[in-house]
Amino acid sequence: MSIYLLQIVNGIGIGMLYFLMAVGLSIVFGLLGFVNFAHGAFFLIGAYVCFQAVDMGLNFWWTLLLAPLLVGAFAWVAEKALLRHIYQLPHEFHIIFTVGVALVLQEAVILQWGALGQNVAPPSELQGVFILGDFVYPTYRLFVIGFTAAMALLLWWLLDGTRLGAIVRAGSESTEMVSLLGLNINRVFSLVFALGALTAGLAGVLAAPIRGVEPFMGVEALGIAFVAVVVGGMGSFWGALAGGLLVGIVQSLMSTIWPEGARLMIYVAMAAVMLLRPNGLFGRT
Amino acid sequence: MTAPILSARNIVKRYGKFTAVNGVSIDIMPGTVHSVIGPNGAGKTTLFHSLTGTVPITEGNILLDGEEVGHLPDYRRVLKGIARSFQVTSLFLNLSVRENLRLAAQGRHPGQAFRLWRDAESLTAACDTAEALLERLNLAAVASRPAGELSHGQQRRLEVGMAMAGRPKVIFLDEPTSGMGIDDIGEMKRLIHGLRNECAVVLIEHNMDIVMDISDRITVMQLGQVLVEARPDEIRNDERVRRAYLGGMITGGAA
Amino acid sequence: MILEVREVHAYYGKSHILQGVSLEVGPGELVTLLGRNGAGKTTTLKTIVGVVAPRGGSIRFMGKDIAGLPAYRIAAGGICLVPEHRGIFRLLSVEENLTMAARKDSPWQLDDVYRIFPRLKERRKNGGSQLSGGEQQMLAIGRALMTHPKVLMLDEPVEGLAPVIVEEIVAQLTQIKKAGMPIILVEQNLAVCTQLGDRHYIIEQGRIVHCAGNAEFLADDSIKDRYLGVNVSTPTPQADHK
Amino acid sequence: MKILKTYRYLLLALAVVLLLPATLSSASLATEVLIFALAALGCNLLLGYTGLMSFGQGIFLGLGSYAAGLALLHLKAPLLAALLLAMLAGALAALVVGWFSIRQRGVYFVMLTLAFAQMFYFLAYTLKNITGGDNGLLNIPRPQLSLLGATLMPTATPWQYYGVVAVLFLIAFALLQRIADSVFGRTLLAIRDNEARAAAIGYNIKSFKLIAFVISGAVTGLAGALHAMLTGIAPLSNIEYHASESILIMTVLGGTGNLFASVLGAAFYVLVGDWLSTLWPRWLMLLGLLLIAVSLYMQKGLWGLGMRLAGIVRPGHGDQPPAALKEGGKQ
Amino acid sequence: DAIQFGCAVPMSGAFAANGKFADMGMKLAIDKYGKVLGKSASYTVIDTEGKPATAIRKVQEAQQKGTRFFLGGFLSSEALAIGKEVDKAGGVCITTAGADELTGSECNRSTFRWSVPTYGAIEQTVRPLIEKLPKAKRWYTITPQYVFGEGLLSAAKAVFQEKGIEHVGNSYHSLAEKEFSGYLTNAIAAKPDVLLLLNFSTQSSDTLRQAVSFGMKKNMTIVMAWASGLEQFESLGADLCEDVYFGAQYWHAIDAPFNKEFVKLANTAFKEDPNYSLAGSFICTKIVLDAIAKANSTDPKAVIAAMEGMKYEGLTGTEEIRKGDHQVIKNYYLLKGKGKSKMRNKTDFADIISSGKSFLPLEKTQCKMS
Ligand SMILES: Nc1ncnc2c1ncn2[C@@H]1O[C@H](COP(=O)(O)OP(=O)(O)OP(=O)(O)O)[C@@H](O)[C@H]1O
Ligand SMILES: Nc1ncnc2c1ncn2[C@@H]1O[C@H](COP(=O)(O)OP(=O)(O)OP(=O)(O)O)[C@@H](O)[C@H]1O
Ligand SMILES: [Mg+2]
Ligand SMILES: [Mg+2]
Repeated sequence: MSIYLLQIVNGIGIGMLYFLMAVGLSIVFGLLGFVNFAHGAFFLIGAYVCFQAVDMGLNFWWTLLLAPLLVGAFAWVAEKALLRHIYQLPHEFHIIFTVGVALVLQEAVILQWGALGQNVAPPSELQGVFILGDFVYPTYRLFVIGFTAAMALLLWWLLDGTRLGAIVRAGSESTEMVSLLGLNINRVFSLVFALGALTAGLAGVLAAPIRGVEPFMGVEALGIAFVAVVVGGMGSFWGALAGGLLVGIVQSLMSTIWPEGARLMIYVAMAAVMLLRPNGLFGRT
Repeated sequence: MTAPILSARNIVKRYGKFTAVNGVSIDIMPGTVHSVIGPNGAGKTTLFHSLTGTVPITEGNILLDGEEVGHLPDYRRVLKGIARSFQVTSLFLNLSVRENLRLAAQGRHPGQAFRLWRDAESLTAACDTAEALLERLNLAAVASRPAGELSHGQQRRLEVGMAMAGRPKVIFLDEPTSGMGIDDIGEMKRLIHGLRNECAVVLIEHNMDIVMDISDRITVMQLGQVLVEARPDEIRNDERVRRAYLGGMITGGAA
Repeated sequence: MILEVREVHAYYGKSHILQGVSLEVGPGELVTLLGRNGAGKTTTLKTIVGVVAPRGGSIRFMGKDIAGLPAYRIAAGGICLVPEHRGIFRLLSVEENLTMAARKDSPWQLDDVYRIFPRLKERRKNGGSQLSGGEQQMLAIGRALMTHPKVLMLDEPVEGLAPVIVEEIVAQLTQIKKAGMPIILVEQNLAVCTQLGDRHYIIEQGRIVHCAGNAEFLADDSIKDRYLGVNVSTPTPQADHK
Repeated sequence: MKILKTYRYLLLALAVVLLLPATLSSASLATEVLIFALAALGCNLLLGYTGLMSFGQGIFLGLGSYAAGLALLHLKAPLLAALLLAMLAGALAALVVGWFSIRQRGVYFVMLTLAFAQMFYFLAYTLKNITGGDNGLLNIPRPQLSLLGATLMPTATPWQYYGVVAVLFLIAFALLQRIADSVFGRTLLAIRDNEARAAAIGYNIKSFKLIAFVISGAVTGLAGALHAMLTGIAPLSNIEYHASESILIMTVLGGTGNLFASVLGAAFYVLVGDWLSTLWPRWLMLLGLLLIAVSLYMQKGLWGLGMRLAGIVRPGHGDQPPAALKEGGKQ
Repeated sequence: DAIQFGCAVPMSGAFAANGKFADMGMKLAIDKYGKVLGKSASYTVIDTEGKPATAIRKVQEAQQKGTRFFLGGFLSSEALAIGKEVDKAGGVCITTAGADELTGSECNRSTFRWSVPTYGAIEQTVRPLIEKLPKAKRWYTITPQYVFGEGLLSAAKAVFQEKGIEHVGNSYHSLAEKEFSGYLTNAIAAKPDVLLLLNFSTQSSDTLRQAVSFGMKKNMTIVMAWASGLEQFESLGADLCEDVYFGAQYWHAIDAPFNKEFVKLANTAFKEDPNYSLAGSFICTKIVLDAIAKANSTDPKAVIAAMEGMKYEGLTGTEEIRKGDHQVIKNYYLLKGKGKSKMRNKTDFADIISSGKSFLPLEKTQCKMS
């Protein structure tokens, strides 16, 4: 198999994780009209909960279930207690607020677990590598691709096929009008925010065995997720998928073609997309 | 025969596959009130958008005073002498009523607005226009209040004032009386009628009292096309128009 | 009484807008609320439904005090407001707009709405942002009906509508009223009001200054003159046709 | 009295300039306050007056640093020339970034500027022959402030340099204040409020936004150049995401109602940040809490807080409750 | 009046952990040796936030308040910047950072460096390994693209050439990179015998972790030329480190008299074995304190003169400060990770395979001290 093909497959593997990170951002971002700079912190917490649980001897599979729920519950509470006061404010306060939350969580992680990174071993069933000719790929990463694909289907159904999805979109335009129709928009907001956080937490758990955990992984993941969302189009589920995959594949291919510029090329690719389709690949015009 | 001040030929506007305006031609004569009526969704507002440049036209030509303006963006058409009000009120809600009007008056000379050193108040022409309009629109009492605090009716008046402030050659008013108090409608009607002396007026209105009373010409639109264009008395008696639009005429409010 | 509003006050910031508004709606009754621009009609409706918080006074809906409840609780309880600006969701298709808050127990289901407003059926897949003003109004009313309201409050529902559509909507409102739905109608169009209304309230400067049955109201031109500024004798300028 | 009113913000800025040396023992800290105040002013012109939330101000700061650094290092340029060059670099970059970004609104705009910030960062990182890459541009000299060969102000000691920065800061502040109060500034406010209407009454929105962007870029470039001379290096961190973020935070912290608020915001951010970092290594947590508090309880920023404390209500700025509404409201 | 030290290290930001240990190291040294010339030394921590500009501004501030002696930075960029700034005001700055310029092209009177330059790091890891693994002929490198990485890479290439090793490929990556699977895919495709990692800190940890997940430990040898020592082993865990080679500036098990003393000191003070950041900060502080005593003055000029050529018993045995470039001449170590089962205690992650001193001759360092 040619190296480029290998890199594309690898890029899909990276990209699916980016997608999972981006999709939550995109829902909260596009549908609630809310810019969540704390999204990376949910990823971070997901990863650290996973680390802590595995460290205490809990099975990874249980962690995969529990950690995202925990992060989601945490976000639910945070939304109810704090966030709801700032939805009505202009963007700048969303950003300032969530940057603040991200800082607090990041520093809290350092207080609790220290600034040094830690390792998380993949579950023993998935520790091997998958070999097909020249193609060597960690089994765990294969699992991540499959698992995130299943999650993608689930999310898509939830957002596009259910009434909840419609209500959320409506709420992003006018909360007052939604209330006037007798719907408790606040509960929907909490739910969606928690859902977004949950996907980020899930991404964190999945990433931990690949990346290990360290307190600044959230910021980095957030940066990439932003690019994926902008490329794909805000608020669009398919956009998050396309954006995540595109970023992953560009990054992976570039590490063969022009490694020192791999990062730069992600942004160049984004600029190119923005030029041709200002609202992103799947953005509303 | 005087030449039309504005002459639009075969205007087509498509939104994606949907054709909202389909080959409309219209001539606006100076010093007249020209109304556009038609059922909801007939494409009246879209026609306005096309003529004033709010949206780019898909096909067609627009001659203003003999000059082609069809390809210009909206802000450039203002300089040529086109001004409009919106069907859905669109104001500077955080700025005072006076400032709203001053900005609108200033817009006729936007080059001045690039002066990084001049005080706005030192450009007195725009300020004077604004003051005069405050009186004329009966908004002097609320001149210093942010426009967002006005009632709907007051906002509608200001909306029309914003178009007037540009001292246009042709003014496009999209349902100026919608949401206005019954008492104000007569006032607005007189105002619009009086505007004729300053510029040509193109009016979209559902209030048939106004339309029938003050229009010189009426264009009836349906399904994106012109159904008829004629004098009010002819329109009133046109069977097609009755069927498509007027019906029993319970609209009309008070008088 | 279905709805009883007693001496309600409301404020925007410090400004005292409603200064003791009282009105009531009985079963199956259509009352109108008339008044000049800025008199407080919209504010009254918003206060009833809880968008503006009432201060002082009481609002009783089917025997329960609802003053101070959040808007969604009041709306879910059956008071449905179709606001001045219609509140169409631009990001949702026509059909999504209709169904998003629909109740299965509502007497008006999707098919009923499409029957009343065939135009909506034609544009069912369109985004809310692509509708004309009239289409939006139809959609707003249709959507309200699908939420199974027990009292319908309409804020200037025929504003900006073509006469034929107005006729249609009036006819439809008559139907709705006949079905026993209590309605509060805010409207500038007197013809519409007198055609539909059982009783009329006139509000001025945040106070109800007059209340009359339909017949009495129709008969008394001086009331209209005094509170609504409808001067029947004012001459209107005639267009000089060349 | 009238003069006092016209120049009240300039006088306040002057007060800050005089107060800093009186209260701080470190000239570097005082200088940094003024430099970041300049950057925040540039950001405020966009956010407060044009409604554009730029997450890319670090681009102009960084480019200003590099431009001045390169001019001073390789061309042995005099101070003023280096500053002008930096402003030009900032303005040009703003023209490019602005031209692309203002085609978008709201969140998209924010994201675009953020992406540009990343792109410029990696560009600077990749072009290490010019920028020094991760090490940054080292050994940047700090010439005296001279014009036509005559020395106007020395810059050798930290306080002398503070003097130069203070003078430049006051000039820039006065100019920006003038611009904000001018017809141009008033038009920006209108565009911020309602773009569709502004276009419909004859304003070319894009040009106004672009000009605001260019002015902002130039001012921020100036700040970058002064910063490079303060520290003697043009580091990669000036063009980083964090620089953009800090500038934005300062601006919002100060408040976007008027320009002077940004000076407060910058002073607060720099001084409190400096102080907190000596208290507790996890001081970023305190900063985070502060940001949360600001967005929850202090949306008018420090300026608004000050106003509320002073009980002063300024007319015509919409931050007072609509009193007297009843009398004016009815006709 | 006290002798003021400034500990300018990142306390917040991505390298906060190193800052914390540096703080501890300086505290230990000052507590133990802080009484000189009848005065007592004290220190303040200066949080550089990992940003050179912030570092400079805060160092300026400290200098304006009278501090003359600095432990300068952990990252190359901030160390360089601090060194320059201290030199301007005529103080003393000693650092453990990686940038060769510190004692090379950007060297100056005030700046001293304890850590071995990239040349020595490669000489003491790549060269002994080539001898140990005669069958390993194909090497692949992964390099961060900045001066430090280039330094390691060019030193490695020189050794490869000399020893007839085939350099089958190199992947550059940026300093912001966290995802190395793409580069590892490249490396696997090149079928090397040895994978040489030339990045450091979290990046090298990430690379190693991902390389292991790609099964690379099974069919090639992995070498990390510039490991950060104990803290890196702790964050990676023994399983990942097993059979991997690491180059290190310091290891707590070094068999040198003063190191034993120091480890004991650290054990009593912190109940843990010292890592590189702690040790580096400790010994740097001690060097300056010793020099002050030797110079019998707190005048930086005199202290610098005393430091130049100073020979002392250090953590790696006898160390000497080379006068010409202010480089400390000391050992660099090659470690080999061992499995969990073989560890005798919780910090016994690796055995020292070899050690030695390799430094470019003065003429080749490009250092021109004014
Ligand atoms: N942005 C758009 N995209 C797609 N279709 C649109 C868009 N704007 C308007 N339309 C469609 O174009 C048609 C004409 O709309 P327009 O607003 O011009 O009608 P109108 O005659 O002004 O009606 P009304 O009297 O109700 O205001 C409508 O069917 C509307 O749905
Ligand atoms: N959001 C607001 N903030 C402050 N004042 C407001 C606000 N909305 C309305 N008002 C004021 O409250 C008063 C009553 O407004 P309201 O909208 O209830 O009038 P209305 O009777 O519905 O008028 P219209 O016929 O014009 O719709 C007006 O004087 C208006 O200026
Ligand atoms: Mg219309
Ligand atoms: Mg109203």
